[in-house]
Amino acid sequence: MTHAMSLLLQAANPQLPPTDGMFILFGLIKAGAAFGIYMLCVAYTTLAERRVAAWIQDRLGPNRVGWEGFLQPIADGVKNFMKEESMPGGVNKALFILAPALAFVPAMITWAVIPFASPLPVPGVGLIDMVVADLPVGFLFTLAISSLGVYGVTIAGWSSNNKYALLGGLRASAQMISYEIAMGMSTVCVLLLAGNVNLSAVVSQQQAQGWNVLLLTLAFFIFAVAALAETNRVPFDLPEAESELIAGYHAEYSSMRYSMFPLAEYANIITSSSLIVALFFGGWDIPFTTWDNLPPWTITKTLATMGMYVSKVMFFVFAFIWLRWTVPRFRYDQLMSLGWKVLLPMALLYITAVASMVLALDYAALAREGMAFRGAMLGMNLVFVVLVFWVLDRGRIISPAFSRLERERVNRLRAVAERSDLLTGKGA
Amino acid sequence: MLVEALALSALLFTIGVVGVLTRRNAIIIFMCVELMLNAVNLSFVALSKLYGAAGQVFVVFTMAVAAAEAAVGLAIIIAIFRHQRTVNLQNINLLKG
Amino acid sequence: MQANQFHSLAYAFGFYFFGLLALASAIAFVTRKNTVAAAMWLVNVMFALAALYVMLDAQFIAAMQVLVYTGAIMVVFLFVIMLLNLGHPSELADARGKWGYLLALLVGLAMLAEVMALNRSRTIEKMIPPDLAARAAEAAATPMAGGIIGPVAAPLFKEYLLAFELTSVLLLAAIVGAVVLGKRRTDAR
Amino acid sequence: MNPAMIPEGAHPLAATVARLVWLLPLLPLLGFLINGTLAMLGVAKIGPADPSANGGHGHGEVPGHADEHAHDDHGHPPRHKFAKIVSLVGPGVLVAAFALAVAIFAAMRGVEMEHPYLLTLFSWMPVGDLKLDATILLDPLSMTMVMVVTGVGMLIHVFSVGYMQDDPGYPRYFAYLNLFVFFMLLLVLGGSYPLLFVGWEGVGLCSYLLIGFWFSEKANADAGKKAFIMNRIGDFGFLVAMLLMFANFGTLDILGVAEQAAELPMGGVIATTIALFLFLGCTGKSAQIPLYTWLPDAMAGPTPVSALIHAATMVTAGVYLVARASGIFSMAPVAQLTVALVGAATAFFAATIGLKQWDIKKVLAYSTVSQLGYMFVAVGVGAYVAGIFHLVTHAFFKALLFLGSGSVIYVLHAAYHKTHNHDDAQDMRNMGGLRQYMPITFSLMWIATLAIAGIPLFSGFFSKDEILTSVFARISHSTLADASLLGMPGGTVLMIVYGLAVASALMTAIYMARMMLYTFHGPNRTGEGERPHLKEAPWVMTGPLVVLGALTAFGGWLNVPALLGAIGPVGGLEHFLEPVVGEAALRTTLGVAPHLPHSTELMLVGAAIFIAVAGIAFAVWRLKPAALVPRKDAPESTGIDRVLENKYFVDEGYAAAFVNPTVNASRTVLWKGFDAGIIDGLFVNGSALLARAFGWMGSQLQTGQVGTYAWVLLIGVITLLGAFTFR
Repeated sequence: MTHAMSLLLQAANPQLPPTDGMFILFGLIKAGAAFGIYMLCVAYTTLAERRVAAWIQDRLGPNRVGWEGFLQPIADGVKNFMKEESMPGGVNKALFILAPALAFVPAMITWAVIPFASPLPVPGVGLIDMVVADLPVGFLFTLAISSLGVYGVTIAGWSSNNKYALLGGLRASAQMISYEIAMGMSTVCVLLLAGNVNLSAVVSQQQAQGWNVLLLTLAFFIFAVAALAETNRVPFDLPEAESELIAGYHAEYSSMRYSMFPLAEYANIITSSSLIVALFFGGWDIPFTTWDNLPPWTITKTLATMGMYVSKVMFFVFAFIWLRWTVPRFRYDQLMSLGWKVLLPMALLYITAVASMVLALDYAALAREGMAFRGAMLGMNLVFVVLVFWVLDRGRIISPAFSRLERERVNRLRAVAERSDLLTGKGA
Repeated sequence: MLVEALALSALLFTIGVVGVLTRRNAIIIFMCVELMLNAVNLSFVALSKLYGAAGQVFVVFTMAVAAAEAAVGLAIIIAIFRHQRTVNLQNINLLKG
Repeated sequence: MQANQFHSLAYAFGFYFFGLLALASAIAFVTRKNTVAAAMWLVNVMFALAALYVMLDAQFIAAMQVLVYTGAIMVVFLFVIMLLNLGHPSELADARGKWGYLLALLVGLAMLAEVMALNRSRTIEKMIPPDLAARAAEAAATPMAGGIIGPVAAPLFKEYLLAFELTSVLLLAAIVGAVVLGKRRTDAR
Repeated sequence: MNPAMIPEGAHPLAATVARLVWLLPLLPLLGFLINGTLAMLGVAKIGPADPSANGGHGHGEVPGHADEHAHDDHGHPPRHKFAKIVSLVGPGVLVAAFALAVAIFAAMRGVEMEHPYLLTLFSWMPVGDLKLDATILLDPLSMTMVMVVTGVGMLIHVFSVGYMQDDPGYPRYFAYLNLFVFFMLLLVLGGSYPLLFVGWEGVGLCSYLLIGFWFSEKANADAGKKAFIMNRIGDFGFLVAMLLMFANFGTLDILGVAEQAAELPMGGVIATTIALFLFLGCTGKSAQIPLYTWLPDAMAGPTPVSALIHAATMVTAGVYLVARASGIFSMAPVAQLTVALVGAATAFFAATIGLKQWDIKKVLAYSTVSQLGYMFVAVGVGAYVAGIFHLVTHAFFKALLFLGSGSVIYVLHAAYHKTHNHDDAQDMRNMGGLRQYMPITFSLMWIATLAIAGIPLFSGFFSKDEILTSVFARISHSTLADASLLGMPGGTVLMIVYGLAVASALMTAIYMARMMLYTFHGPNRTGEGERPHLKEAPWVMTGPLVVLGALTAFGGWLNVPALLGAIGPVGGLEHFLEPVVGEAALRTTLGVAPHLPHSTELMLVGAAIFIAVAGIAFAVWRLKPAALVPRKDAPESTGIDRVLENKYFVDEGYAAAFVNPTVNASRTVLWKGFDAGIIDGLFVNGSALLARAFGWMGSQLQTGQVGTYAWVLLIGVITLLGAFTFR
């Protein structure tokens, strides 16, 4: 016992790592807390979605249950639990029940390796990393686990014994495989700069070098599009397209089993946003300051960085919702060609360019943190961004000739419309 | 731990072999082959504790080969299915001498 | 060192747990009639193996195992199974007869015995290099450049660079082959 | 020099620009890729548009040549559509490579070069015990070669821009030339014998491609094939040498082999065998007896190619190899004596043939063979620095001579082309009196002639004199003198070598003076119609000539002998190369620097000067350019003249001794008897019958059931595994 005491005393310095026992204890505490907060966030994202959708569509949305509808998720949960569960005939029972869990769990596990604040010094215990599990291969872990999300959807589609569900499942698996590759490739650039697959290392690299979104805008762009596609949301919601497949892979589900799928979707949104923040927006880094990155660690710093982190993630969650209620759905072949013919080649070319650049700069013995290195990367990034947007734009905005043509076309249409009184509303 | 890992590897490999011998569904047989590859990977990783990271490097190669094999093999199975409407190997004997 | 004891206990528990899980899942995999169910059991085997890799200090390989095998290869398998809709009763009854099973079991046992005997006759102690402890200590003492995947990446891109490059050619060939095979012949003449 | 390996990063050169040395071969490779792509993109009609094409071998009318003239009457034919890019890329990469080489050279001068700089690029062949890396070996020796290859190569590339400008295969030409430089740099920079061999074979390939550049004519294609096949015979020797090295030393790294060779017994069987087989490789590549006949035929290629490949660089690869493998050669005095004797015999033999050749390029070709013999004499007697020194100076003056002759041929051809005359533009009997038309070429070629003849203060004098002195010094006090070759004491052999070398020096002076006299002096024999068209070649061709002329005149200052210490720093090259070949050279001379009494040395130098002057004087006295008649009016020669003009009938001898018997035996015994009877009858049809029978049996086993196959396979595996387990 005295031995254990001495171990405890030895680690009493809050700026040092805790002992093994404390490490495990706090790991459990972190896991529990993170799980609870995560579930809460998922629940409230559903509310956010509905309120934001209402706001975009100029209506009110659910605001009756509790203050401004804040108890709505709970009411929904209760409702879902109370509903009758149906089991269609001819389903493969085991897989049918397994599928919702398979969809939900990966999104949640992924979140475990994302650091969300600067280390917290706990008096008498030691320095606690503000990440549930600081895996040495954290980044590969996120990639690996997120690649499993497809199972839930596919199995759900297959086990339902329903043609539409099967089609939805097939679409989902094809789509997720396609975009996963582009997603993985886009992050290779981040790893090239970080030189490590530990997400904490990626965050600290960005603290030293500047946010990756500035140096690797194109990678961020590809990653964001692919992440959007991975969540199966508009404009990539082909697997559940209501107008074509009724509800796709979850057509046969009801009550709580059904609501696992939307929950998984929101969980995915949060996880994707967190990943975007961790990989491209400096994680918990507070921009334009350095005091938050340096020891000694204090509780204030932890709280401030966590606040920063949460606000960043919230912004991206909002962006996901915003996109859903703004953009129309792709056609399936368009979706496939975007993944395979645009994003993937772009990502590959970008890797080549970034790798060559990093190699050249390293060869020139420039320090990674130095201004010259960052300036060169930034310059290349600017060139690429301009190039890509010029190509994507196909001259509609930037090239004056084309935009003039476009304007003429619009004017002509407008003239036609005026003649038939469609716009003025005077006609029939 | 090493001995157990190697034993497990041997067991998994044997299960894969038995699967190949007893099943007739081409896809299942194919998956059995994947299981055998996995078993070999396990011994590579286990022995890499003794002989350094080269074993892990070989696992990476195995995975690449497995991926290539899966792509080509499944394409072949799809082609066969299109032709014969079955993947039961008992009904596929075009190679009969 | 209580903590270490606790660690090793947890380690041993995890090792046996996942090992037995892999074994059980593998047996379930070969005996399932339903193709999708079999595939899911195989996924389970691969997961358990990934966990074992972590126990064996091969975190990178574990991540790759999940990423490549579970996340890509098995998904493609599942995809093909669903595409061909192999739930038909005639496809389900694919196993051989009783004698076939027995014989296969015999062959499997013989093979297992041989492999085990091979393991034992060239005992593992003999395979352990004499300076293992020194090597391990040295490896632990030197800081790993590039995190945990540095030690795997170094031989991959130095010693086995040629093989690595050739693998990319292999993958390219596989892709081309798959596309050619999978393509429906439109101009059948 | 104990080639102790020091880690890559620890070498002083690692911190300098020298770590970019991998760029050196890469640049020409890049040029090759670009030019090759352009050549493929713009495939043009291939035909003999080169000045020397109609004369190189055929000596006469070229069938269909008149058609070539028809479309481009008097005007310039249209240049290749990519000519501009190619003219930029082809020489451009060489300029860049040369600039890099100069920078590396400067860096090397700034550091202590006690150890060679090894740069491992990647693991090449990790096969069992053989672990080969792609390693670049940068030391003074390879640096010297790199300077020669890139420097002279650059000048010749520039010259080619003018010389080949109207050729339809312009991009293809530069692609080959760049590829050649790539392989040559690989050869000199390769850190292991196999890598060196890659370069060795690569330059052979490029030589073949360039000799047969105008392959639409059979003679040219045949000349290419001849070069290729003769080189293969030599390469066989090289391969055997490498296998022996691996068998005995277990390594193929140049440094590793040198280290292990030093442990061998002096004059032992292993070292001697390896050295002799290596030398067999050298005789092929460097055109020594008995494998020399391809080099004169190689003149069928474009003249700049002759200058670059068949005079300045590739053919000297053998000399480089002997110097590179000096660690082995110095352990095998018998092999060294062989090398020296073969070199001397080649020098003498080729010089005699050179006396009576009429084709200007053939004269230079035999002169090259002869000078290569000189170099082998030098490296054979263990005077590696002298050999390399002569290699360098020879690269200067022989490139100058070839390019000068090229510009003469170019001008003559242009004149004949204008008047639709089909006379031979390479025959000296059609030249004469070109002095007044081409004054720059004329003066520069005289400089080169004086240099090769050994007139004091020109570069050739220094190097040739050093070779002769070294041979003389080793007659009395060296491992060579103690050894014996075919029962003859080494001292006697060296005396013979010395005698042959001196005799060929005399003949060198004579035939070079003869060539100059017939080409530039006396009345002009080109023809009335053509005479107004004779004029100096364009600047892009004369420019490189001027640079080479300067190098030829002052190249001797690279390594001034102690005797003439008054005119400059003594032994620059010697000090530079000392870390590489110093130890091996000392081993041959029994551990002391070779030293001759001052008077003896003075006497030798005096004799050399006398020989050179006497040779030229003899030529001027005896030969009367005015008495020559144009080729078409010349009578058949007789007697010894005829023998020399036909190169001792060696080619015919080879044909009678080797080629024809082989062909005849193949036709009667091998084809009709063996092939048709036994192979076709018994083996082919019989085995087909057998195979069919077995196939029928086997097909009965093929159930087509994959499951069955798996069973059979598994049972096989279990059996094998069982045998392995319970053995």
